[in-house]
Amino acid sequence: MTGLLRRAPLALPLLGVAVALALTTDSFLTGGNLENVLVAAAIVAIPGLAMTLCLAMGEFDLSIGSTVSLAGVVCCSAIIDGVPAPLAMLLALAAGALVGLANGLVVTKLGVTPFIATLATLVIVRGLSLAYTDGHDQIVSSATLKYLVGGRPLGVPMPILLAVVAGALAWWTVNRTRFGRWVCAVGSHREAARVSGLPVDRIRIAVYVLVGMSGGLWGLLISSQLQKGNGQLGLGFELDAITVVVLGGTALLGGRASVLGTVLGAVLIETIRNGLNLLNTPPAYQRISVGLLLVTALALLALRRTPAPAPAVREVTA
Amino acid sequence: TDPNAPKDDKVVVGFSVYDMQYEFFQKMEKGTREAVTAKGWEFKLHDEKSDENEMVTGAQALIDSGVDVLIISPFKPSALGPIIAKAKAKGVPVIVDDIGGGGAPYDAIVISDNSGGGKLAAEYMAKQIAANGKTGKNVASITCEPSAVYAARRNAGFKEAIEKAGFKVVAELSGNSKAEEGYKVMKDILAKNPDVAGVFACNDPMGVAAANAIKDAGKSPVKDIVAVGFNADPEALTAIKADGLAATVAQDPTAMGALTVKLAEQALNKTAITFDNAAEREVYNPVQLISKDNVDTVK
Amino acid sequence: MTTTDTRTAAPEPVLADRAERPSLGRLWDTWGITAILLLLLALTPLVAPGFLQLENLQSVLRESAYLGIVAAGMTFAIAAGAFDLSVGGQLALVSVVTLLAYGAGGTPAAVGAAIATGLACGLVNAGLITKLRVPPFVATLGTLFVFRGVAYILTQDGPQTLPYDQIGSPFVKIGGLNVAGVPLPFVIMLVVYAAAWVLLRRTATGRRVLAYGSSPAAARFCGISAGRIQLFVFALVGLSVGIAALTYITRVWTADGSAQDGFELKVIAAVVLGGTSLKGGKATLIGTFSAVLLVSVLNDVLVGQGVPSAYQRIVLGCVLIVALTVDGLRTRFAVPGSLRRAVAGLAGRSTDPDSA
Amino acid sequence: MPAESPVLLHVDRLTVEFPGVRALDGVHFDVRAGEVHALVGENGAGKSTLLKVLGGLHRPAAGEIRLGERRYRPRRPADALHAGIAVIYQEFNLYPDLTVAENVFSGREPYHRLTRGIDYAELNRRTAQLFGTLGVHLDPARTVGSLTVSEQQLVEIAKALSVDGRIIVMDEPTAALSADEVTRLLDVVRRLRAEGRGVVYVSHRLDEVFAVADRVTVLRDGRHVHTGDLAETSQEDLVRLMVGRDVSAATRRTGAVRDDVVLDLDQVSAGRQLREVSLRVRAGEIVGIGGVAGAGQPELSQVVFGALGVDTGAMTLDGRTYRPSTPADAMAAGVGFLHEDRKSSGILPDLSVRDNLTVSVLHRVRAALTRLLSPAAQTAVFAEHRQRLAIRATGPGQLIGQLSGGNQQKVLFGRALAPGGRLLVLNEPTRGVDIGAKMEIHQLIDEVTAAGTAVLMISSDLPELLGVSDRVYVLAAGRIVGHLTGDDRTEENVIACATTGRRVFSEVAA
Ligand SMILES: Nc1ncnc2c1ncn2[C@@H]1O[C@H](COP(=O)(O)OP(=O)(O)OP(=O)(O)O)[C@@H](O)[C@H]1O
Ligand SMILES: Nc1ncnc2c1ncn2[C@@H]1O[C@H](COP(=O)(O)OP(=O)(O)OP(=O)(O)O)[C@@H](O)[C@H]1O
Ligand SMILES: O[C@@H]1[C@@H](O)[C@H](O)OC[C@H]1O
Ligand SMILES: [Mg+2]
Ligand SMILES: [Mg+2]
Repeated sequence: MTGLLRRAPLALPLLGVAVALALTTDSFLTGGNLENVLVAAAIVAIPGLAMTLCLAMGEFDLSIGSTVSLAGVVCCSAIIDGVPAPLAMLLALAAGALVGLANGLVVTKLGVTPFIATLATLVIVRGLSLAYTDGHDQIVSSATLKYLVGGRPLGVPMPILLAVVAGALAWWTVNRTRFGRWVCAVGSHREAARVSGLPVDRIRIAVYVLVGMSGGLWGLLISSQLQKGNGQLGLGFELDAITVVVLGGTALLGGRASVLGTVLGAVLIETIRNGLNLLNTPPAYQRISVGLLLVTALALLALRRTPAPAPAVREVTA
Repeated sequence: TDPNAPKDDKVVVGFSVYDMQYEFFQKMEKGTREAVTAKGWEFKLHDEKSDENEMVTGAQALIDSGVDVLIISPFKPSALGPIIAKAKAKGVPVIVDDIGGGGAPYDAIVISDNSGGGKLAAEYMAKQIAANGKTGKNVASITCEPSAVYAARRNAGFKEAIEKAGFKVVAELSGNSKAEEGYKVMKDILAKNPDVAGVFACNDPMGVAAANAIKDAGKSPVKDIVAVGFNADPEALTAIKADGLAATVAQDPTAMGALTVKLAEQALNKTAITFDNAAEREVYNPVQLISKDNVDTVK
Repeated sequence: MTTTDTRTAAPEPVLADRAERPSLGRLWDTWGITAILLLLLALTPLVAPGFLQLENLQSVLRESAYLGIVAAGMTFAIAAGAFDLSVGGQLALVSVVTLLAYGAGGTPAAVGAAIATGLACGLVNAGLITKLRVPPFVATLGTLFVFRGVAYILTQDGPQTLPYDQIGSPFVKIGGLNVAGVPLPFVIMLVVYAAAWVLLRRTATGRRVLAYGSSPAAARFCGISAGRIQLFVFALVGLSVGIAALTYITRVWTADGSAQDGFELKVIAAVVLGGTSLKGGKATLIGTFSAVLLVSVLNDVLVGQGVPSAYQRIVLGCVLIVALTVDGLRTRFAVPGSLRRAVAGLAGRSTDPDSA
Repeated sequence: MPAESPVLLHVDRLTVEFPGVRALDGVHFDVRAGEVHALVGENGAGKSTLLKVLGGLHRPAAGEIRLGERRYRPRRPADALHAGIAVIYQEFNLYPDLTVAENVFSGREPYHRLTRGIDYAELNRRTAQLFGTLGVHLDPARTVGSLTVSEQQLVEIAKALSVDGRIIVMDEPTAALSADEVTRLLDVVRRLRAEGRGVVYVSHRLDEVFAVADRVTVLRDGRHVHTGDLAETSQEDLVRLMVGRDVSAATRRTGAVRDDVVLDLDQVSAGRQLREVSLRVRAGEIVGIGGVAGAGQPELSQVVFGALGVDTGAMTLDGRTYRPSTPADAMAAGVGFLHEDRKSSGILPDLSVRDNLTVSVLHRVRAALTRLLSPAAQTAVFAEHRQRLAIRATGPGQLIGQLSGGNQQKVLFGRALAPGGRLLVLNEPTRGVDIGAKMEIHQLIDEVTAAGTAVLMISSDLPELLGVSDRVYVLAAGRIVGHLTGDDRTEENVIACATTGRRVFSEVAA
């Protein structure tokens, strides 16, 4: 238990919130509601896991919200145009990967700082979705697409299954593969990684492609729920994805990645949101509660952290 | 008219639109533009892009560019003040389209009867619940972002009428006008109140999303939980036809656009306008309840 | 076997001052975006004849001010290696409180409330960062929600609005007046930039901010206190939001919790586009200033030419990338000789010894 | 070294240019199998630049490199690794957030045959084995960010050895090492030579060069001035070739020490690193602190500078209670400080030389009336320091990051002098500094003591420690285990105290 708490300090606030909700509401602990929370958490955890790699690399991708919209538009308009649904879904993932590739190339080959590069693609990609649809909903009715959120293989809702697989893969990648270690190496000290002969550009591009694809999957999940795609979906999602990662404790300066933290961060955020709704909290108070809980949880984490000795070498990349 | 006549003679209408990303406003723009060009007048468009700063800057720029009359569908009605102040200084009449007037001295406002629309939704919901043979007395409401005054009116109209019909609004939560949030909020409502008999959403993206959540929970948004939206967006009409939504309240943005042009002409000619609500200088555009019974009559 | 070179040159006179010629790269750091702005301004009249009309120019300058003023404050935060994600929430909250104060006590109360609320927001951030040791990114992400939340609570019954009958009030003049043809908000912005420039370049505090941003560890041993720097920059951002809110609210007359959604990204983008490094230690206020105007002018031209908003986005995004590509390529080719080689390669010549 | 053994590396007419600087100008140089070839020269002579070209970090403007018979044109660091060239750079290239083992084998992590994941057991085993050959114990699983500078240097060395290259290039590898670590490193270098590899060895410590190298090449101002067998070269010749004039060795003139005690530590303890330390420094006196790495030297200096809190015990400065809680307090009391880690805790890389010099005394370069900084006053400070310290910079506005390591050190020395009053705390004042500059810094230390300043100097360079200090304290495990004055100040005594636990306390005369 103490080991878990050390590696996943977020477990404590999560437990606190859950106990509080169990005591103050009679519906929080029902099976249906817990499934709600976990499905919602799974949906944001999936892109959160890719974003974890990006933050561990010391960079971040602001364009993911627009990718959500683009993926939905690509998938749904393809289905409308008669493309078989599975293929349409692959096309959406490819579109996400393409956005990631564009980000990666602009960041590495043109040397544009990631903040601006991905902010620019945020604007451009949403512009593309809007221009392509001319602001119209792309409405579908696809059982295949629906299976992504509605399917229950082995009795487990698909999003949860996907998130578990993604989480396991992410954990393995970060802790047991060269690629994962190299991502952390680049985040810890990019110049050192270059001097050590790591293929820094390719690592960075790969991470952006992963984030792009996860954005594509996120878009598919949203479009699966709503059975439509349009240029307005996914607005502001970039902050949601980054928030769960940061809440999970992956250092913003890069170099370290907490996969478990990200998953718990997603569960915590969604538990809070669900709880506020169960308590019928007026919208004005919802925001302030989320903000206060965020700050409190992180202040607690920061206070618990013993100050690390000043690293002898540290490069902040942004 | 003489094509060689000096340009000055031609009436120029400036139209500032809320956001051309939305079909609702695309239709409103179409109705306005067509009515303007039909009169042989010139049409100038500005897109506020859902931003109050852009709204003020752009509308003032239209006035600066010498329009004879300004029609505006304001992103933030409460930011109309500085625009109307400038218009007054230059003697340009202002007709507001939809959303709200924010208390500024515009010449007239064309507005859907939002409160009446909420009432229509409530009456339909009560009737349909009974027709479904349900006895539950609990309903829910999903609201737009807290700052949307027009949407608050819809909710207030709905609430008053549904309570009068003997129901109780057990959950009133915001989906911030967004489909994604409307879906999640509906899931939370279902978890807490599995027995709700109906749900009203302040716009169609949230309404259809809530209906999807109901379907994903294995229930019908027509027979089990009566889901009603607002707007008659194409997605709502499609859903109604497929039993994926019970009803919506239709506004007619194209007609509203045409109506604003008519009022603009009256204002230019200084002829008196007949108001539905003289105190607020409101001219109502009727709303209509659309369900499976009449969905085919909507174009 | 010993070889000693005979062609050893006379030892370089160590103390002679080699002519200090600022390198092209460093000139670009400070002036690059200004050059792009001037280029745009030179081309604009060709594509958009209406642009040069006095009223249009006034409008561009007037509407740039609030973003520009906050960007000046943000330049300090970024120079110190941090950034403030909460400015959108701050702007909403300050604007709401300012309107409430105006209702209660008129212009002086409103001006006082704006400054005080802005500073208070900055101090809340500073407190979280220095006292509770929450990293700035996280702390300001949290307060972004909190400030907007408080603004929402204060506007639950509808947005705070300046009543129309206040049209003659001196308060409204802040946003509406022209001073010798120049909009007052822009005059305020100019004054803010002048003061910010002096603060950054000519005061001990400004130098310490840059020192801290360049290397927090080394700055510590120069007697610079991290807490004081963070307190200073976050308070300064708050103050800048306070001033900016005055020019903002007197132009749009209304505010609620949703005011200027996404403001933080626009502000940070302007600062970075201007040439201030997110790594800290390097800052250019001239760059920030030009970047703010660049984005405004571009927006004005696109809007004025009736470009649909979807395409406006695409153009704006591409311009962001292109503007920073020049800078990015410069850093990329900072490897000695590589830029020359690249240029020579383009010209079909070769100075590469390897390919000889 | 067999003269007929094959040439592994041949550098010809190599020229490298930076904006405004020609760092290398037609340099030639070669390395044979089974040879240790030393590369020496003053700060800024171009040594590191040459090595960076070999490592694929810089591309030359002209010239040619051959490996054996093959042309060698590295475009990126990976090319150097593939060609069998391993480089230890002067500046560390480590990932602070990763473990020692992950750093050492970065890019070459072993995979487990069954799980297809990184085999951490194997990784750590190989790393421990490498450290074994270096004769040090370092936990492979420790995070590099938590290591001391000397431990980080050892990681860099292990990293280069792990490559198993034919040519090993070392840029000032001993600058941060303690005496016994240096001894072990030199043994490793000899072993590499015996294995038939070529070693390029850069150092400012000529005793090491003479101890380990076969041939030497001297660079001056980016040009080649000499290549020859070390057996045929005397130390004086070498120094003359490097600096172009004669330089005398470090000796402390005596007589400047006054009676008044400036700094007095009484039973000071701080954390686990410093225990019941008592010492005194008088006006005009240079007190040296010796010991193996990790004995508490940086902690002692930081306690005096207010960067580390005192748990128990008391300090006085000029007889008054002295409890600085921040470096600013210490500076206000007239205490100057030089950090041992130039790169991460010394320079402000984005700031100019002028700003780096004045940043801790900004109140002195302000106009009296407006309190605004005066660029003229700052430039005057720069001019004065450049004159005094012979700093090679193109001008006051040059970024400090662009100076050679030694010149950066001189700027930081100048900064430490700035508070300019009572006490100067110097950590490794001449680390990475060339012999000429070293003498100049020693002279400067002398000069400031003549004016009555007290100096507390920490140095792992024994000749410096003994040659410059009036008295020497030796630290071991946070305690003072030796106090050497007069003729007791010998290398043997220092090493004995520091490593064997023998305690030597001289009779204090005054
Ligand atoms: N960020 C900081 N870190 C450390 N010391 C500081 C910092 N800011 C100010 N000081 C020190 O605090 C003392 C008094 O503050 P004061 O306001 O007079 O600063 P200052 O040096 O005059 O700089 P400025 O006039 O630019 O604010 C001075 O000794 C100054 O060096
Ligand atoms: N990236 C760079 N940009 C500009 N000038 C540089 C750069 N790197 C090195 N120089 C300059 O090139 C010259 C040679 O520097 P180099 O680091 O090779 O010297 P060095 O012989 O290694 O000195 P030291 O003994 O101090 O380490 C110096 O004048 C230095 O200022
Ligand atoms: O009903 C309309 C709403 O759906 C749209 O989004 O904003 C304007 C409203 O009138
Ligand atoms: Mg001061
Ligand atoms: Mg060097």
